[in-house]
Amino acid sequence: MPKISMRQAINDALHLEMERDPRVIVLGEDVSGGAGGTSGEREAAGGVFGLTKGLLPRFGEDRVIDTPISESCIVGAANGAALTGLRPVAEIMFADFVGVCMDQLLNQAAKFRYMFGGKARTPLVIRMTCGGGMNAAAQHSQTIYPILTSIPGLKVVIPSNAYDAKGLLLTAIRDDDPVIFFEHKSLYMDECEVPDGDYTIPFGEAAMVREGEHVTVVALARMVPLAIGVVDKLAAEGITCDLIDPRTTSPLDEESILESVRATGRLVVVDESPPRCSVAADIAAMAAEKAFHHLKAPIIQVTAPHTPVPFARELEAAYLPSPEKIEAAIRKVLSGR
Amino acid sequence: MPKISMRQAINDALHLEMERDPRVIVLGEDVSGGAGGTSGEREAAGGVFGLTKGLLPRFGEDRVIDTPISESCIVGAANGAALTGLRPVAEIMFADFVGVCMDQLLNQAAKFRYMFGGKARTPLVIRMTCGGGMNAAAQHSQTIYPILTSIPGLKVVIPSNAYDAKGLLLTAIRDDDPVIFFEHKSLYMDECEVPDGDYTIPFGEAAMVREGEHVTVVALARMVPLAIGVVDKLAAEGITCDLIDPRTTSPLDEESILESVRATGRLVVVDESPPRCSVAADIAAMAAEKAFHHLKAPIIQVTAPHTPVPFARELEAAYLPSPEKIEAAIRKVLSGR
Amino acid sequence: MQISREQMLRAYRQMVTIREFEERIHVDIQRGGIAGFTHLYAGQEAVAVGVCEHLTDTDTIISTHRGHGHCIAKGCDVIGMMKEIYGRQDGLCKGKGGSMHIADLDRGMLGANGIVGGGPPIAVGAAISAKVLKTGGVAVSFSGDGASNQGTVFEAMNMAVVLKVPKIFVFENNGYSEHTGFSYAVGSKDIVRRTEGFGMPVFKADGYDFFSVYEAMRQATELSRQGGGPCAIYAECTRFFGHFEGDPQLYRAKDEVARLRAENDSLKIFRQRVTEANLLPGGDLDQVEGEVRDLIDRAVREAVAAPAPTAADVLTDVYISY
Amino acid sequence: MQISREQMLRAYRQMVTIREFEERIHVDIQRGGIAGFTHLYAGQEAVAVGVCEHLTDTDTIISTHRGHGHCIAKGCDVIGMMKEIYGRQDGLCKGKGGSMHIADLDRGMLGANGIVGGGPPIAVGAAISAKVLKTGGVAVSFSGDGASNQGTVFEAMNMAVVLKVPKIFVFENNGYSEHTGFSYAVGSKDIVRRTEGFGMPVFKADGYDFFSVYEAMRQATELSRQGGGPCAIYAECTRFFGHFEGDPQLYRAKDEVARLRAENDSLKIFRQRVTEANLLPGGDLDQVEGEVRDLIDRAVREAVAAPAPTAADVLTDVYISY
Ligand SMILES: Cc1ncc(C[n+]2csc(CCOP(=O)(O)OP(=O)(O)O)c2C)c(N)n1
Ligand SMILES: Cc1ncc(C[n+]2csc(CCOP(=O)(O)OP(=O)(O)O)c2C)c(N)n1
Ligand SMILES: [Mg+2]
Ligand SMILES: [Mg+2]
Repeated sequence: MPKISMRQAINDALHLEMERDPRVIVLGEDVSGGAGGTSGEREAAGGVFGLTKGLLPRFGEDRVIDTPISESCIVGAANGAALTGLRPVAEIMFADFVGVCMDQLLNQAAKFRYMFGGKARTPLVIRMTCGGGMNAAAQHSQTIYPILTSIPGLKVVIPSNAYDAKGLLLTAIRDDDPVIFFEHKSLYMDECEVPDGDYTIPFGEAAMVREGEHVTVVALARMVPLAIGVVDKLAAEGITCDLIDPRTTSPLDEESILESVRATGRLVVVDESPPRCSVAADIAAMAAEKAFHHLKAPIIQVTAPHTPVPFARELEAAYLPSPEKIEAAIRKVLSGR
Repeated sequence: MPKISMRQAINDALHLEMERDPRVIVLGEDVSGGAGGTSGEREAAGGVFGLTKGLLPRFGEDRVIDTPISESCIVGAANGAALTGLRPVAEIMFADFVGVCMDQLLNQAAKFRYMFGGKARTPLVIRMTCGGGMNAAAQHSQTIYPILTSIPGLKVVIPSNAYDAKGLLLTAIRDDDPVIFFEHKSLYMDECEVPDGDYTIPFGEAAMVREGEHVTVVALARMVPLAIGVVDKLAAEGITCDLIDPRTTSPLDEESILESVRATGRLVVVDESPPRCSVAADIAAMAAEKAFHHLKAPIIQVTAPHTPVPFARELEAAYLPSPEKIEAAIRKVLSGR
Repeated sequence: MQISREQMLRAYRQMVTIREFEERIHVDIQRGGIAGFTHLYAGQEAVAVGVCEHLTDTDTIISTHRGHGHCIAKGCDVIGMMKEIYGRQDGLCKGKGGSMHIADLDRGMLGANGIVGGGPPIAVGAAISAKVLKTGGVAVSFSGDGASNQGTVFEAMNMAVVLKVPKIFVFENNGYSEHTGFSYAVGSKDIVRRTEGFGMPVFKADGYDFFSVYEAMRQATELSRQGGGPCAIYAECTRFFGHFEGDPQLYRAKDEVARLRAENDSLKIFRQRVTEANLLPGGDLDQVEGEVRDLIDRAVREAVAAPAPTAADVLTDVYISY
Repeated sequence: MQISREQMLRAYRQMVTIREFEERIHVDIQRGGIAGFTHLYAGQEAVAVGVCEHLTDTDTIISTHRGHGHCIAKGCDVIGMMKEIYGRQDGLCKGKGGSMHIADLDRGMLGANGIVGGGPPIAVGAAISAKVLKTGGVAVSFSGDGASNQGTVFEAMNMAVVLKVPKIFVFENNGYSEHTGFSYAVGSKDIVRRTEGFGMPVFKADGYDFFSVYEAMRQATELSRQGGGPCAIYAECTRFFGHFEGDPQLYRAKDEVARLRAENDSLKIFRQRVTEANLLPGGDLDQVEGEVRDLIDRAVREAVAAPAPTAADVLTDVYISY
């Protein structure tokens, strides 16, 4: 199988699904680019990170819609289109920008079905780039998914590799509920083997990335490759871990995590979000309620600190969870203290 | 001491502090009301729940500012005023409406100081009504504070009674950081003894509402009076609880909670927010890490379900944590299972 | 203007239904049977009905917190609505939404909306659907004078023009947003000119006169259905009740409502117009009124008697699958 | 127009400083010394400087993602800025903000801002401060043609008019928002008329000509400082570089930048104007250019040599107290 990047995998999924289902449309800022430009080059961008490249020439302006900078209206329009027969895939360029369109997620998309007594169908996907590692500073580096995971009515997908990204995105577009699809910007160029054709990965099924005996490590997004490095390194020492990537935080595959924790008795949760009301806390609390009697040590969360994301290389490197911090947490939980 | 309602207590605090400090201004929709009306009655509202009544006649239009329906600009203006020498107290009518102004909280107020290398000072308070109990349905009943607690740079205050509300609001207005002040709409008419004059309650200091031996109960906002009822009832049976009201979730008084949990070995966290990435999960996870060795039973969270807030009386009553559910949780945690 | 007898009668029936529905709720709410926040539309009937008389189920509308009138005009079942407002299990939204969230997607009614300014961006999406799926439909949003200041509404206007979608913005200026007058909150005091500045035509209508609104909407749909892009309708009107039930209306001159009820009642104006021009006999109108009163009576009776939802209902309808 | 020799020289110095600062970063960024996203302002100097020449430290401005020019024009320390962009511990924001978040509150510079449309509401607040504290100051926001479509900007315009605060909205139309042309994204293709629709006067300026912007801003401050409420300035201009460093600019005609650099360079236009009218001798301008080049050299040298922040710095400056 060919190795392709997560960026390519997502782009492939968009092509595949737009080809298969004429109701799928894509909208967002510069999803093609070039409109109103002086070069006449109609697809001048294909998304600022190139995720939507090739869609405009293939599917045309009716289905690949460049918008003004108006995120509330982008998400709102996706909501309205979804309610009326289309299957929109909207792009919010950076997840941090949910600030300017939160209402359409929090109070609209998430709640239509419930408020309307089960009669609404809102099959939409909002894609957004999240996470640190590119020195993009406080307003372009946040994870944001803890906030969206907290909102009943939304589904939240956070792939950690190209293979998962493609399969999860195809599932997302075919799903009849509103799905927020997070793409970690530092993973876009990571490559792995990805089948050419169509395949889906169900929501709410964690990936068991590594299997082991001593500790359960749960990690998300870019923390997964970091954790793989640590877990593999420790395996050489004879310390083996279950490494679980939930892949979707809403729904969350509680059972896989609990089963593992019941076996290992030790849990480390790794995420690059700040600590308060986070996905790491959420998973830790879940285990502290549902696997308590199997726990042999405190549940440790490895997260960013309770600060905004800093700019300078040295600062951001110190801010993000590192392999060293993950390793230290695993050793600590093993020590039982 | 006279008994007054939480509404009155908040109104008193606003009067006191505006009197004391000419830099304090109030802004929001209908904080006075009547502008452009046909009756000539210039203060026709004083806030939709009457919280800002009397301020306009006393302090004038320069300092009591009615705004158009433009929440992004209300919070944005509060941010800008705070950066330039005023101490704004803005009102967002319902906490649910943070959706339309989240950016000014998430990416602006919370981050100025950090992004600007410690040079900004943003002494602002955003007051907002939150919570259920009034059959106000999905878009007017949310707690929202879990989302804001997750944001580094904000402080989050959630009083559960009139006395705390007054003291905490005075602290909030005098604080030099951005503070989000949540007022539970179902507590507005609850009365207790409140001193007339000036007093403050520090942030990050929980209130020990009841003291006991067997279980630690942490509850927030309207859950505090509910929990008091349950705890007092159980005390008659000889089951005694520490009942802790954190009062501020950011900063959170971890020490008081941990100290209690270390003594009782059992923790129930009660909050009416839905469960995912919630304050309840946050506190449970904190204890599962920091008081693990003292825990004798699973940590139980009593929360709303992972659904929007429903409208009908019967539905909302079933949705919100009830005394029965709190009691059941305490008994369960006591059983150790 | 071409409008048949049947259509006039239907329009009148719709307007009377809205009026009677609201007057009845205003009374019943004081008895405590209705929970939550309720915003009544009575007084503005000519706008909702004048607009919706041009629409079929293929067309979509999205409403506001003050949604009953738009719902009825768009064809929502009145008994289902009443049950919803009473929070009943067989209400139009199973008692989960209530007054502020009544929707009926089969009727193209995308919901009342408790967030001021929430609707117009959503309607832009519905207009995109109409364009992409070539339904021939238009998407209509209703917004008040207060909502007209919300950023989302401006964004929607600009984006609708950019995308040239069949989207009609209806601005109902009833003079107030909650307790604040229009002339204070709209800086320019001129919604029409501000809207035109976004690059779309605005059709002005007399919000008390069904025929005026009907004619404006005729022009609007003609333009938008034929690919002419978005446009707007602007109508001044009034609400006969307070902002919400319980509002003491201190901002309003004491005699304002009485005067408006006397001089600017869209039902009276309609009746006068059609009877004076001999378009419809007064007896037909009387008959409609009687029928509507019966319907509302029945709606309340059924709503009061209908079963309440159960605790188990809380957990359903969050997702299609999870 | 009254403008002294000294002021003209100072203005020219500011413009040249912006230009040299940006040209230098454009080169240095390719060497890998600068991290993160960087948006260069070169080409638009006449706007920032023409506006800020009317302002003192009592006045406030708020900027955008493309903030270097506004910062320099408002008097931020150039060496501190360069250090910030290099992510240094003694940068203007201690290396925590970087290019997109440079601020200097003592200079009345309320920050570059990475959120498009984030600034104008904040500037409304600064204008409220000016009014309430009677500082005599004005608050200025800069927004691009792309930002002009963001709901927050519209809200700010309406609210500023309602509150009649000394707020000046500067719209810099450089033809593009990222990869999308102005004529596509602004539905009406007319920012001036749209802005006027909000009820405030708009002063138009030639964004390549310092003197034109200076004159427009003179009128704007005259109006706003004297209690006349908000107003706007509209200037067409261009950026000489891509949207961000690394942008291949496929949306732009191949010769567009070369032509604009030849014909619409605000520095050349300034020089021509002042020398032809014998307002300043060319030698004085040459001298300024030399001095600025030295300053930028020094700034880069110092920035490269400056200490990096440490891990402990991550945790400071979140709150004043917690
Ligand atoms: C985002 C948001 N802000 C504020 C409110 C509270 N609110 C509800 S209705 C209303 C006034 C709306 O005025 P207008 O748009 O003129 O509609 P009308 O009530 O006159 O029908 C306000 C401020 C809200 N529901 N949503
Ligand atoms: C809310 C938000 N949406 C989108 C972006 C991404 N973005 C950054 S700059 C920009 C274009 C801005 O165009 P314009 O306002 O014309 O300013 P210019 O870049 O031309 O100076 C966009 C879309 C952002 N930073 N914030
Ligand atoms: Mg109104
Ligand atoms: Mg631009």
